[in-house]
Amino acid sequence: MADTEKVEVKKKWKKRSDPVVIYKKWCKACFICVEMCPQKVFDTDRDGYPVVTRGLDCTQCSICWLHCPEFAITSSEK
Amino acid sequence: MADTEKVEVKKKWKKRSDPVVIYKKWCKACFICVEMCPQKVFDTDRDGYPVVTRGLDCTQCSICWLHCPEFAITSSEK
Amino acid sequence: MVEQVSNVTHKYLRPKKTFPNVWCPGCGIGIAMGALIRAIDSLNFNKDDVSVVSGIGCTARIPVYLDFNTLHTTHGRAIAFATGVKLANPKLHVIVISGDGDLLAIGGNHFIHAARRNIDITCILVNNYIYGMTGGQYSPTTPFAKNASTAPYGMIEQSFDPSDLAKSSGATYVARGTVYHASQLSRLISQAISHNGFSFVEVISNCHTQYGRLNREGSAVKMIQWQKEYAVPASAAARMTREELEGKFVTGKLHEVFRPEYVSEYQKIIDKFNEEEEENRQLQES
Amino acid sequence: MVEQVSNVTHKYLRPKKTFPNVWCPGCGIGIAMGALIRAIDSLNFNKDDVSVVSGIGCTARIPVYLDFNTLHTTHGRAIAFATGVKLANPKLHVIVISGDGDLLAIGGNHFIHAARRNIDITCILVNNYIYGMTGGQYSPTTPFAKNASTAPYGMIEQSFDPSDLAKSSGATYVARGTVYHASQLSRLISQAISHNGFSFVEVISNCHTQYGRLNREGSAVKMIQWQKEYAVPASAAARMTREELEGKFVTGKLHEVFRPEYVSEYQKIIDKFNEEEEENRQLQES
Amino acid sequence: MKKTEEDNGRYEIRLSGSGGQGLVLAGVILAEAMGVYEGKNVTQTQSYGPEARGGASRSDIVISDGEIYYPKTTELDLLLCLTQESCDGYFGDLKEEGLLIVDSDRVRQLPTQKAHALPFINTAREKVGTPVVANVVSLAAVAAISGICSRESIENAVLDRAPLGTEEKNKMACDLGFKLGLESRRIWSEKKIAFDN
Amino acid sequence: MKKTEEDNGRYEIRLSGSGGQGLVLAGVILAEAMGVYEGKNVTQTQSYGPEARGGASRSDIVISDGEIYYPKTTELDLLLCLTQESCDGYFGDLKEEGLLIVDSDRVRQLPTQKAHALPFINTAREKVGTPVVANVVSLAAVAAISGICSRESIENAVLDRAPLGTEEKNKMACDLGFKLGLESRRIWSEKKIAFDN
Amino acid sequence: MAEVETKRKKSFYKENVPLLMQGNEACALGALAAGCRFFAGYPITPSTEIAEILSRLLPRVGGKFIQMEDEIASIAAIIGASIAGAKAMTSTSGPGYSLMQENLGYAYMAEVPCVIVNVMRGGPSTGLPTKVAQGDVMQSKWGTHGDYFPIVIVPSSVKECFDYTVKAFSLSEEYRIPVTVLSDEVLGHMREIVKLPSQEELNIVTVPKPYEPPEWYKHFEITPDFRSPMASFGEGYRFHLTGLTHDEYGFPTASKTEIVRKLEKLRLKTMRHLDELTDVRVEMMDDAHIMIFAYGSTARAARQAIRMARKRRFKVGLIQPRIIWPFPDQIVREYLERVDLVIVPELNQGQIIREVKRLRYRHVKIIGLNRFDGELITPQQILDKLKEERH
Amino acid sequence: MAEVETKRKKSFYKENVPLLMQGNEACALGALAAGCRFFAGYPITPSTEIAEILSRLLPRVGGKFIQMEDEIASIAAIIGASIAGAKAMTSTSGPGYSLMQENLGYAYMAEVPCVIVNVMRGGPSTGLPTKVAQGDVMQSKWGTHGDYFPIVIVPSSVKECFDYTVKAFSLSEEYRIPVTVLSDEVLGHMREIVKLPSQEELNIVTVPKPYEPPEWYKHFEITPDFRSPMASFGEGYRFHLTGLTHDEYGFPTASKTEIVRKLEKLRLKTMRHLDELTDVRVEMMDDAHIMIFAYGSTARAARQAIRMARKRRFKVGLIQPRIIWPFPDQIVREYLERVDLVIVPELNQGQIIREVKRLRYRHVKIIGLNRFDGELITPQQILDKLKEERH
Ligand SMILES: Cc1ncc(C[n+]2csc(CCOP(=O)(O)OP(=O)(O)O)c2C)c(N)n1
Ligand SMILES: Cc1ncc(C[n+]2csc(CCOP(=O)(O)OP(=O)(O)O)c2C)c(N)n1
Ligand code: SF4
Ligand code: SF4
Ligand code: SF4
Ligand code: SF4
Ligand code: SF4
Ligand code: SF4
Ligand SMILES: [Mg+2]
Ligand SMILES: [Mg+2]
Repeated sequence: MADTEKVEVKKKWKKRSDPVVIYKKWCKACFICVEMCPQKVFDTDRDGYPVVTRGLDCTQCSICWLHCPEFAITSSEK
Repeated sequence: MADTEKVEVKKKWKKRSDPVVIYKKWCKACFICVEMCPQKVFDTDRDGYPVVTRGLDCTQCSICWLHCPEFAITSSEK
Repeated sequence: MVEQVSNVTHKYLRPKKTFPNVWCPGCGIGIAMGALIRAIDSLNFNKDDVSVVSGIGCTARIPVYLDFNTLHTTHGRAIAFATGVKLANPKLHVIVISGDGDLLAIGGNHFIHAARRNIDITCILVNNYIYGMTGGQYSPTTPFAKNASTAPYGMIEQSFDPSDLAKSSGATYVARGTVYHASQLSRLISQAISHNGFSFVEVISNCHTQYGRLNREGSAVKMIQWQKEYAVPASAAARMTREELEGKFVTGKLHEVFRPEYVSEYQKIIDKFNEEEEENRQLQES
Repeated sequence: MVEQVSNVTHKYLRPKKTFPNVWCPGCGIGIAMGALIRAIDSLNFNKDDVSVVSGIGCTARIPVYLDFNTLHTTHGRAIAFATGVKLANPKLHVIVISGDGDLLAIGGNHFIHAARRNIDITCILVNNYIYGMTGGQYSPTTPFAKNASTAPYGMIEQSFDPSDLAKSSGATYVARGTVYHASQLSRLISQAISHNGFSFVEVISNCHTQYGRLNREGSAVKMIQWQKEYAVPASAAARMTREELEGKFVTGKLHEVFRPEYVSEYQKIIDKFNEEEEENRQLQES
Repeated sequence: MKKTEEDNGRYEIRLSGSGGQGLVLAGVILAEAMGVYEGKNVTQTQSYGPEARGGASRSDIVISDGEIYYPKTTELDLLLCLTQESCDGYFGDLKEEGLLIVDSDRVRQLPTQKAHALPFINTAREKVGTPVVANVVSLAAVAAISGICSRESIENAVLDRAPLGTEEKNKMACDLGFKLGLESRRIWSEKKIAFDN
Repeated sequence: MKKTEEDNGRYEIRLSGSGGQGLVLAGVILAEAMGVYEGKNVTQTQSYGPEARGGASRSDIVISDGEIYYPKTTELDLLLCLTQESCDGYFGDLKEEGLLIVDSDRVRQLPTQKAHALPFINTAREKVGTPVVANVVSLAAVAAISGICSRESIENAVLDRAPLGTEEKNKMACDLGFKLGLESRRIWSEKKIAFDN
Repeated sequence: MAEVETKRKKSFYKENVPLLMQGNEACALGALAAGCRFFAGYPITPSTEIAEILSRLLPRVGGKFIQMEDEIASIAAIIGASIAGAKAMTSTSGPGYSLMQENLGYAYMAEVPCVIVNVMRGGPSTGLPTKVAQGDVMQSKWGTHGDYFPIVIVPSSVKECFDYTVKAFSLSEEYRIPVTVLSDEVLGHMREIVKLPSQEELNIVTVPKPYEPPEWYKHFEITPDFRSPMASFGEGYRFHLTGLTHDEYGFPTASKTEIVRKLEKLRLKTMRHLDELTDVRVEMMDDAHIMIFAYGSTARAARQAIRMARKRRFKVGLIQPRIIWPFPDQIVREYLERVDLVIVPELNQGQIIREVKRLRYRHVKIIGLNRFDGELITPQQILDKLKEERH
Repeated sequence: MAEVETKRKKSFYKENVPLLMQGNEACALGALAAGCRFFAGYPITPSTEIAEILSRLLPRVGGKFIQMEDEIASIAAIIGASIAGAKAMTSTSGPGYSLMQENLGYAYMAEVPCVIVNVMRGGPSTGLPTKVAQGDVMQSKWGTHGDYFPIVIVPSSVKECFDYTVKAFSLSEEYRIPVTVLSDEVLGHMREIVKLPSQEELNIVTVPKPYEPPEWYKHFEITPDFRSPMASFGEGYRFHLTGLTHDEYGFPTASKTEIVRKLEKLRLKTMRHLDELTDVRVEMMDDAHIMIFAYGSTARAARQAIRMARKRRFKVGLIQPRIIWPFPDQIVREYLERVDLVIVPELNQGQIIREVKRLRYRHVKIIGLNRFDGELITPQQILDKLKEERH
């Protein structure tokens, strides 16, 4: 478990800001990221746009940004 | 050998005229009939057109008229 | 199988058109036309129920000689015209006859789409590996390295296998014959016409005037006789290795399957509405 | 294989063009475009050496966003334009990107002929089974019995298997991917680009706005997730029966062979003349 | 509806908002109400094309007793706006004495005081239970305020186009819209008197 | 070669016969002889199309010192016929005082007595050993009889187009043709004197 | 659901009640009313609705719809269908119309009746797919190679879309010629109130069948009035059709007289019937010194403009051809004698104005008013132009 | 054999010696001389020799020849090649030219230089494949949809086939526009003596490359004289091309001003340079009361005819445009002021005569002399017509 812990720590240290950033101006609220994220990192905001709410769970698996049809997601870590 | 003989006789009897007739007006002297006839029934006349010279050898195999591109050959027996 | 053919063909030639025909002496197109006539004759169709459609090229001159409903269209478009003919009058047996340039070069799209649609049209390709009518330019079937008037240094494009293309486009009957094997050819064509769906027959033929001349392949007779050497019957081919088949072509029926045919499927929709109408009428009457 | 992608794509977007793009929210075309960008990036090409060519359709709008030599042509003709681009400047990596209507309906002929010619062009088909841009008419890939705005009673035509068609037309590299399998997709595209000869990649994508709506297939997300269920990797497919594969599609590299490539073959002719010229010059000098 | 010889009593309406608010359909319904049920001549046009995908949406109706020569709008007699954007964009096309009708929740900055600002979307959501019928609510209000079209005609036209099972909701939306419209008209005519004074 | 201002010394020739007799090539050679070696302006035209396949064949040459305006023949100054058919068909296009030259073995029925009938094909077959060069024989004769072109020019033009290995035969054909032509010209000019008397 | 279907089925052609419909819908219904039983097409904005509607309705009347692989195939298919006896139509827009040109030429040559609706959009090339234009007017006369003498119709309202599609079929049959209907994006998508005529009110012409036996039948007979009966495939006549220049039987010919007779027939069959082929709406021209010559949607603006102008005491009238080809030389020439100013508003950079100028024998000022940004010319613009000329 | 090859290679372009060649050959050599390095085509009578010759010669100069699957692909390929930096050409005849219309429109819109040789034959449709005609003259102006302002050249001799193919390339580059050369069956197959000019005598124009850095480069810049430099693919400019109406960078636009600027540019770039685009041969017009207006092979007959007529004391002259589009309005208008009879001989049923009529302001008799049986109009026919009018 030590290894995992290390990762966790590192993660927390890095994750001062959101692990992925959504550029709302380009986003069209299609929910692909919301529904495809294996870690359920996103929720929907009042206007119906995705918003990162569980950033700590993000594994940087890249699924969301590989599938965003609008290039509206960038990773702040990669 | 009797059978063969009978056929021969019948042939001769029928072959008073040429077994196949070439309509020279349509013929273009391509020699397909001349060269494809298995019985070598045709020769070439002065003008270069096919002419039946060994009519008795014709077996009515149909090769010549099936392959004449001009529909210039008809069988007088079929 | 000796047929009563010699007079048969004449029964189908147009009375008003005079022979000899336009083709060069010894051109295989005439032989293919004979095979087509005999195929139709063997099916006992009424002449009025047959329509023969072509595009432009030496081969495409066939219809004018035939005493059917004949349509000589624009280069490459025969199948598209034929599609309209067939749909507007489904009782017609619609046969398209085309050269390799006409059918596969400019007309390639209509070919693959009619095959895909599986519309009940029979398409006959007289493949002489060249554009005959315009004087020997290469076609989509000209073999690699062969000469043509527009390939003076040898053909550098690959060529189609038309039968294979037909099959993967969706044709439900595919066969290949040669003008050398003239009786087999009529049999294949009549099978194709009888097939319900898009059927395709490739006919290997000679253009000694252009292809033969440019490639020193000799006279018409020589070119036709060569077909015998290179042809492998489908039955024999099944037992041969790839290497053995190299450079040969397989003849006979190559493919036959059954899939929903376009015109019949369309008729079903019309029938459905007719039935509904009928039901409504009856409902109102009762 | 997690890639450094998020910023990579932005490097290739046209600075002067404003986003968001023209596509409906959730359209897979954007995902395919991302995969294309990453594939090109992985090959370390100079942007000036890449040309992306398209016809007309939703998919065909891709090039305008890309910072390459981009060419948005007429409906169906992208490959024919691309052939000229490639021949006139062989150092360009020429990529054609097209919809199923654009590439296979009106553009079908250019597709099969470029494949036959084996010219070194990479052709990517974004197959959403419908004409997206014009509002949901059926395309040559719309499956039998499905609805479209011009097939209100269900599709009665058979559909193409585009990859199979590519192969029998002569394409020397053929692969299929989906927008769901986005990383695999970039890998397949970069393989295709690296292949010397005509290469083809079919990308299964969603048009929920038209196809999805008319066939009640749900939202973009749902349609994309369905791709996972129907996709069978080529390796697995090899071990499956026909019945098991029914209704599924095989993904991955489907075909690769090597045959003389058109541009290189042409160059050989030019080189031969250059050598001759050189020899002559030397002869005269000596 | 004023009538002059020149324009055959021409009346021009624009329904505007954003894509998905059902305004094109509303325009068709209004045209049908006027043309089929009120026996007028009408033309209905709308913007097509890339702009029409997402973004702004508009539907124009020209109504006339006589033949309609020019089929598109030139100077609006009535403008309905369900978004701020459309109000900003189209207000300039409204005649000086034209009617401006807006959704009071979506259009906060009014270019003129002489506007009917009514809560169409909220009414639809809250009173009918779905924002989808906001178009019908506003349509009915447009009819009521302008007085160009009877309640019956609008209702008939709405019901002709309503999908099976939605008739009730649409009828409700119609009623609510008409009520909103009539009320506003009353208030405004009072206001107008005030202005006039 | 007569010259008038109007026609710039225009001279029109037709070589005719049947397909396969090499007359189109002969026409090209004659045009080249006149244009390249004699420095004249020339146009050469021929019939294309279905008629050209098999059947009749013809090649027309217009020669002029000045610019050639109309490029096709209108009234022939010289007509060569290697078949009866072509003679029958084209004789009408020949000017009254034009030259008719025919193959004496193929054209049996002459439309006029004023014709040069010479055995081109037989000469080629018998003296050169191949009928293929009959076109060159007749071409040379045409040059000799008409006097429009020097022997040297014809010979050069023929050799330019002769396939490798056939030079000798072609030269021979040229010689024979010229000889035939000169001889006939001599005889004919005698005849002509006779006619004139 | 079945009930709904039935209800809809009954309702697709309602006579004599006001209906709100788009121009494209009116074209589709006009075709059906005229007896069109075959449609082959390829989708293209802004014409697609015509295809979509006919894909729904044709099977209900026993007709056939097919979406072809492209526009070339589409026109080929309708020609084929027409030859086999069906009244046939296709619809398209500029790019598709350009692709159809080769086979359109075939239909002129082989004298095959059929109707092409071109719903015009901004060009050239892909241009402005969703915007209105009148840029294909000259193309509709000169688009294919060689000489031919087309009939082209330009409706200006939804009702005219209906009426003139019907008329297109009738002319097409009567003259055995393809007829183009030039609609445009505004007409195609605009909705207006239309009352559809009853079957009796429709004036449907169908080319008669031959009465003579097949042996005597000449498919391309040159009759004194250049119109002749027509057999279809499958009816026992077994004629031959070709795009090569042909004799009266349809066989290719090399005879100069036959060639000339055939090609002249193509001209004379329309040009000898200019009376019947003139369909011009003349408004307020009696005392006019100024003529507006306008067609299609532009005529709508012009009709409003002349009223606005008359109010301002301009003596102005309108000539609006509904058949634009053959061009109404006679009428235009007549009025050119009487006016001193002609304004030709067009949604292009100046096409039909050339035809008006061609007919001028004396000094008349002929000026264009051209708009090509994808919007209609407004009545005000016409009025302004007029004022500018008559300041 | 190798030796022969080499000999031949050296000999394909011989300067300043008399050579006998066909018009088609002259077009091919003209193209090579002009720097054409790409040809894509599809065989069609009577143009095929151009393709055949270039298939042999292009690789010898490092150029590329490709036979495409059809004419649509052919013109697409030459447009692509031109965009990638090669001077490019195709050749065809009527049916192929009709098929090319859609993509020809693309080239006008995207302002891509390229040359199309149309060797005219009898139309419409398949018509008379081996016979001469001038039936595509109007099509060459109006064949594709939308507004565009083409440059079209009509040579009248083998030498002009050479010279004007060279000129076609130069104009094409200068104006960034496709240029059509309308040859015909007679010109294409006829042989005449030609002396080819030396490289220095040739006036080859190549569109300049941009000097500004890529960031500033506008591929469709609207310069004061509407001509602008042009970068090619692969040169670092990475521009975008589309058939949609676009802004100066090449991006699709919906802005009305940008649309208008673009479409007007297409007009102005040719119409503002009418001086440079007028190429008319005027003969014996100084004192003429009668004008023959003739082009292409027909002009050859006319030149003989005016000489014949002058002998008979007719005051007749010839106007022969070598650039037919844009039409030489200015010159024709001038002479229309001076003559009282115009004869327009054409191998069609009356096409260009309409343009001459368009320029008439006063009573001048303008009559056509039309032949369309596949043969040339003869000088005698023109003379007869003239006599008939002036009995
Ligand atoms: C649109 C068009 N392009 C080109 C041609 C010229 N053309 C006529 S036939 C032909 C090719 C013929 O080749 P193929 O189809 O193989 O027929 P074949 O003569 O060999 O039987 C061509 C290119 C044409 N008539 N129309
Ligand atoms: C010649 C021509 N015909 C038709 C059209 C209209 N059109 C534009 S896109 C399109 C089909 C698009 O379908 P697809 O290629 O599958 O692309 P998608 O929009 O689905 O990505 C059509 C028919 C056109 N632009 N040009
Ligand atoms: S996938 Fe992209 S466009 Fe879709 S909701 Fe997420 S961020 Fe927005
Ligand atoms: S990178 Fe993976 S885990 Fe992180 S937000 Fe995106 S999809 Fe979710
Ligand atoms: S095959 Fe026919 S055309 Fe040929 S030589 Fe024999 S008869 Fe004559
Ligand atoms: S039928 Fe047979 S045997 Fe008799 S002539 Fe013909 S080919 Fe020879
Ligand atoms: S050119 Fe070839 S294909 Fe045409 S008729 Fe002659 S031999 Fe046959
Ligand atoms: S219409 Fe379909 S393909 Fe086009 S952008 Fe929308 S979802 Fe994508
Ligand atoms: Mg062939
Ligand atoms: Mg699609």
